[in-house]
Amino acid sequence: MLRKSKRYVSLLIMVFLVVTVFVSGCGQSAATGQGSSGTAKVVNIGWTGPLSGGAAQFGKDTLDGLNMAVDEINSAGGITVNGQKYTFKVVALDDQYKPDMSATNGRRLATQDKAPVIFVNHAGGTYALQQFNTDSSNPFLLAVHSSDPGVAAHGNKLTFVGADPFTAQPDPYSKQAMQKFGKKLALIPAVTPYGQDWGKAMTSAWTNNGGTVTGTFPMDYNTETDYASYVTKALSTNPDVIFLGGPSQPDGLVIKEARQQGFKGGFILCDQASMEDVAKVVSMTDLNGTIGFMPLSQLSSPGVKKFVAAFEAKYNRVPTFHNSGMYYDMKVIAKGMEKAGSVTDPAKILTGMKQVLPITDDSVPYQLNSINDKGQMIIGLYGTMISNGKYGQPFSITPQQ
Amino acid sequence: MLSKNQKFKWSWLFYLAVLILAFIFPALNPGSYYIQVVSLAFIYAIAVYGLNLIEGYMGQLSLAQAGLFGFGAYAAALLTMKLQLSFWLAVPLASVLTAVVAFFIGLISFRTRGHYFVIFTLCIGVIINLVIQKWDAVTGGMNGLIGIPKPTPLGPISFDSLKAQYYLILVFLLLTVFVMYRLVNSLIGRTFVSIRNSEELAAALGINVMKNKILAFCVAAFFTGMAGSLYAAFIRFIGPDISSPTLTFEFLLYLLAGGQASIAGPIVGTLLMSGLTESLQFLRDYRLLLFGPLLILIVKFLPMGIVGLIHKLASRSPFRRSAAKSLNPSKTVKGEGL
Amino acid sequence: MSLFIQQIVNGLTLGSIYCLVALGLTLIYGIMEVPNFAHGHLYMVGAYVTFFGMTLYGLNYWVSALVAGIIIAILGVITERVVFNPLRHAPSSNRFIAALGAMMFLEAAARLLWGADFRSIPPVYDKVLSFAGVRVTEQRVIVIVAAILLIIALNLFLKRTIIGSSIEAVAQNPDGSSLVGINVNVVGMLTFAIASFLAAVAAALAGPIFLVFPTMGELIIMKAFVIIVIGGMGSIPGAIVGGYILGLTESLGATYISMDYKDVIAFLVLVIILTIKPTGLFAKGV
Amino acid sequence: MILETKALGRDFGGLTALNDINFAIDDQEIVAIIGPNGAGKSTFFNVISGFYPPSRGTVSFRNQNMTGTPTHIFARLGIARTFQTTHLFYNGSVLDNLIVGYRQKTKMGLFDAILRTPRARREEADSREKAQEVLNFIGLAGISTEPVANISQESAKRLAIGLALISEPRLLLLDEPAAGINHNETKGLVELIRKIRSHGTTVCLIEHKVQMVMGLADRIMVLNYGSKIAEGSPTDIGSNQKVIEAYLGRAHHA
Repeated sequence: MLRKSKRYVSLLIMVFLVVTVFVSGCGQSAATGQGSSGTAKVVNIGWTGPLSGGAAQFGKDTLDGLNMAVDEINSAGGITVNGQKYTFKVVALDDQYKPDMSATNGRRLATQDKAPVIFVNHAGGTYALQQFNTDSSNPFLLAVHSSDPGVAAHGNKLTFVGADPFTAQPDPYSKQAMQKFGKKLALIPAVTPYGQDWGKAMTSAWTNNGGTVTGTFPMDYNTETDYASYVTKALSTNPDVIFLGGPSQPDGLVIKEARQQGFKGGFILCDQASMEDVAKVVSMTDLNGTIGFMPLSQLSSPGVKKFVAAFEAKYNRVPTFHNSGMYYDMKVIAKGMEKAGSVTDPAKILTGMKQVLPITDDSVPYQLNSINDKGQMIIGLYGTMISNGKYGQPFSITPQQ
Repeated sequence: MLSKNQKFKWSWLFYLAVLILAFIFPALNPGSYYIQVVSLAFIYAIAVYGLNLIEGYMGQLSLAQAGLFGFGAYAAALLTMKLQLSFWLAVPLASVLTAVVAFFIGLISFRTRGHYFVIFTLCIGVIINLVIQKWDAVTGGMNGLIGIPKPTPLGPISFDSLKAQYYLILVFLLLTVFVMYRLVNSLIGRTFVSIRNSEELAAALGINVMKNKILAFCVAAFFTGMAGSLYAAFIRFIGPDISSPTLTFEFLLYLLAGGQASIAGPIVGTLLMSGLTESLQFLRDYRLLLFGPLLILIVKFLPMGIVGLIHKLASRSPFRRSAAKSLNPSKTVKGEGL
Repeated sequence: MSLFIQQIVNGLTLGSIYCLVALGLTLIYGIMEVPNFAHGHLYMVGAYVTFFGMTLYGLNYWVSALVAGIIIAILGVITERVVFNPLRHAPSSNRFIAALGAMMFLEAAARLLWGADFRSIPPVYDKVLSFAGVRVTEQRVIVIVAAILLIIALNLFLKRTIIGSSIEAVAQNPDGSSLVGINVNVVGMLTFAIASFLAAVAAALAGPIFLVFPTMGELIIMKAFVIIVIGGMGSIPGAIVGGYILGLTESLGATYISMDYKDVIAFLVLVIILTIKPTGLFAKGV
Repeated sequence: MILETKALGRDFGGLTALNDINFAIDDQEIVAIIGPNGAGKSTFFNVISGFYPPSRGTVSFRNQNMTGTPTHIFARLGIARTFQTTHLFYNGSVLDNLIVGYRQKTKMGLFDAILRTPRARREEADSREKAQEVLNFIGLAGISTEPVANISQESAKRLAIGLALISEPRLLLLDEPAAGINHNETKGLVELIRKIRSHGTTVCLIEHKVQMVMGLADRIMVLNYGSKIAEGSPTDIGSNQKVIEAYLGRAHHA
């Protein structure tokens, strides 16, 4: 009997634990989307991405921007297409960064929720969704937020890539870094596909500008526990500049480690990292000579100011570039729907989107130039170099059209 | 164990009904989302049948299963993409290759026992995963392989539509269930179970324990590899993640929820957990929070899973009560093996 | 040459952390025969507790580390009571599965409560010591020295105290020791407490150098398992030697062999060792 | 002579568990091995049934040297054994439990099982028939469909013996067959062992119940501290001074 009662005690404790965490967490999750108002019809906008698992933060970052865009459009009364008012509702599904779950979610969003547009923020999910987004039964526009040039390269007719390909960045970065520090570059790219492609692009840009590469040390930023041995090895090749291909905080630790081991040169960050997050783990003085994406909040254009203020008001924190991506993508999509006169036909919507560009007013944080025939949007983005412990002047990294 | 007794007729009727339901399911027009979910669950179920054979019937907890799944998927993808083999050749070939790999793994890993075996196989799984990640020249590295061809048409039957793919996967699943059913109800299946219960007694009865373990592992790997190759042809994009230990843990959860050492367990568990995962979408992180304790609770209170529970309830009638008791595997721990 | 010494220092730092985590894991395995997959996640929670101790409550670094140690020790005991103790007589694969369940729970809970983003414990001993061309931060020296002190303390505890020697007695013979009046239950809880304490302190030591995030435990637990299998599951000297060997192998392997296949090397070594000797290098008993 | 050991020894770590045992078992004999706890009886059993390789010396079975032979081959050559703890397959009925005992005599492979070839059908029918036959022999035919988890300790003992018998061994090794059963049941068991011998199988048993052994065995070997201290007929052993001392000496220490 004693044994039996013990079992129940442990059962109770376990149930208690689950319930506790459950309840304590439930308060945090806010409901997304809005109900329809008045005579407006609701168009579902699909989203699939990581909301749990290791990449959950990245997923939530992009989703926040999308939700904000939709809320803004809805509170302005929605859009008018052929005399009918429409509002939007975001249906977000978690795919844990797994392509098969992205595919399942895509099917669900397309058939159950009749979403004409589905957002995705990773290449694997994009490839899985590209297998069926053009099926005649339930076509949908795949809106990808990824700077991976691969996602636009497969000739899928209904793919819209709402971020610049990163291939535009290495060249201006190389020029800036070489001018200030010298011609020797060591690379510590991430082992992810994205990181490796970045490393290759960086290498060719650097050598095209007349520099030499002292060594490439690919690192798994997600599983490596101690970056010191990589830094030691990279520094042993005596570089002037080090390229880092990881997410923000690991990059920050690598920079800190390099400074502690006596490195005086510059750093180039890939666009997976945002400087403002890097600065959370390493001091601005240590960051002197670091080149990367200009933090969104440091730009002074009216569009940026408006976006940053609105985002801070809504989420109570300063937005990064990742927060803005799906925001302006959604703005373009809404305008494209109005122009195309359809909220259901993805091909028409994409054509409409092409027609509403360029957008240069303050409704979006960046200047949106055009969408090319691969569905890739060309945006006016900026890089910067940190010097004297401050962010420097922005320089343009807009790709050649 | 199943033998000729009167309970059989009822269960056959039930299984027939389930089978008919599975066949008419797409005709009910549930929408491509549900067909997708069920198809994927079927694919995973095939892999879980593999784990069921090796862990459920044989008592050897192999954590290399996702590695084998990934191996099968990459093998099938490479055979169709690089060698332009037809789906109908690539799938059996990939499955056989997986079994061959498992043969060599088994040769070494079954020298270890108990926890060492579990950790050893986990390491094998990790190594397969790491090799897939690092060997970009063949596997595409972290990029994975994109654009794996759809199943080749079989004469006039094409597999372009989702429904056609569903039936294709269903046929493979039925084949798996059939083979497993035949196997575990044969003398060979009894031999496996005898090894689970006591390796010593099995050896004393003249059973070559090592040979049987390797046999079960290879058969399990064959089906796991087959599941992997079906996955490749169905999702048409594969990345290193499909060989990560996390997927093995998911297989394990499916198996335990359904009930190990039963023929219905893997499919029941996989469908149930896939359904739960989908229907709990709104819970996001909480869903993962539930699965851990669920695993512990199952191990503690429902060691034979849902199917075991149903058997237990069904046998609450006075004369069958004892049979249910005998389903409790904690009674079989007299042996030295796992 | 300075590259070599620098890498030795890096390897020793990493090895110290591996050691402390592996020690707890091997202790638990030796006493309870539980392959505690959740051990790495207790390490992770320990890092978070230290982090919040310092940032939210403004505690001193060492106080936070101690608090983390105590909280995680309690959490460890709860895990033992709730998850493992009821499965004492279940087949060993069930204990393994239960450990996986505990691991999944802790990771999901951490992610839910604290988010998935990287955090970093504010550096306290950030000064760089420089000698013979080698530059080391104070924190790394602290990690190495503290690990050695903890290992010595643990050994003294096991050899010189009554409670400690009863732990050793249970490890050697669980059935016999319950006959001679040692309460196996108490020993079990105590073992979990000590092991979890070590994990949390390891996390607190590593915190200012590494990042804190919900999956940090997954990486370390795999390495710790490699260590204790190499060293023989349940063997304390095995875990110590194995920990330093793996740390040094990783930093030197990355330098002189291959960075790409560095992680594969660790697992491959394990597979080779188990192939030659299926019970590990320093296995106790037969 | 069916089994013979020459200078047989076995060490564990630094400890000698068996030392220089010369022993032989004749055809159709009932031999018993007795000795105080820890005398090395089980080790001896494990060595002659192939579970432990000997550290020194040889075991030969029907004039064939068995050193280095894998365990399952011992069984296939005709040495069957039972265990101290009754290892039964708890899932399933009494009959189910017996069937697997016949596996070593069958040849069916994977594909036979999957395709249910005539060979598979024939062999499964044979196994079942053989199991039924053994059930009758050990006197459990009445409970053949009963789940094993439900049967009495005595029936479990008989079943374990049946499992060893189903492959028709030449030599049957019984590890404490009468442990845990009462006086009357022991009598029944003695009858069964005699019946087994009368069907041509040689029996060798380890037993604590000295009285039972005295009435049953043709010959007895006594082990103490891993060495053979006496061997002979029950009457010889009963009056052997060394044996009495060994038992009494141990008793005094305890």
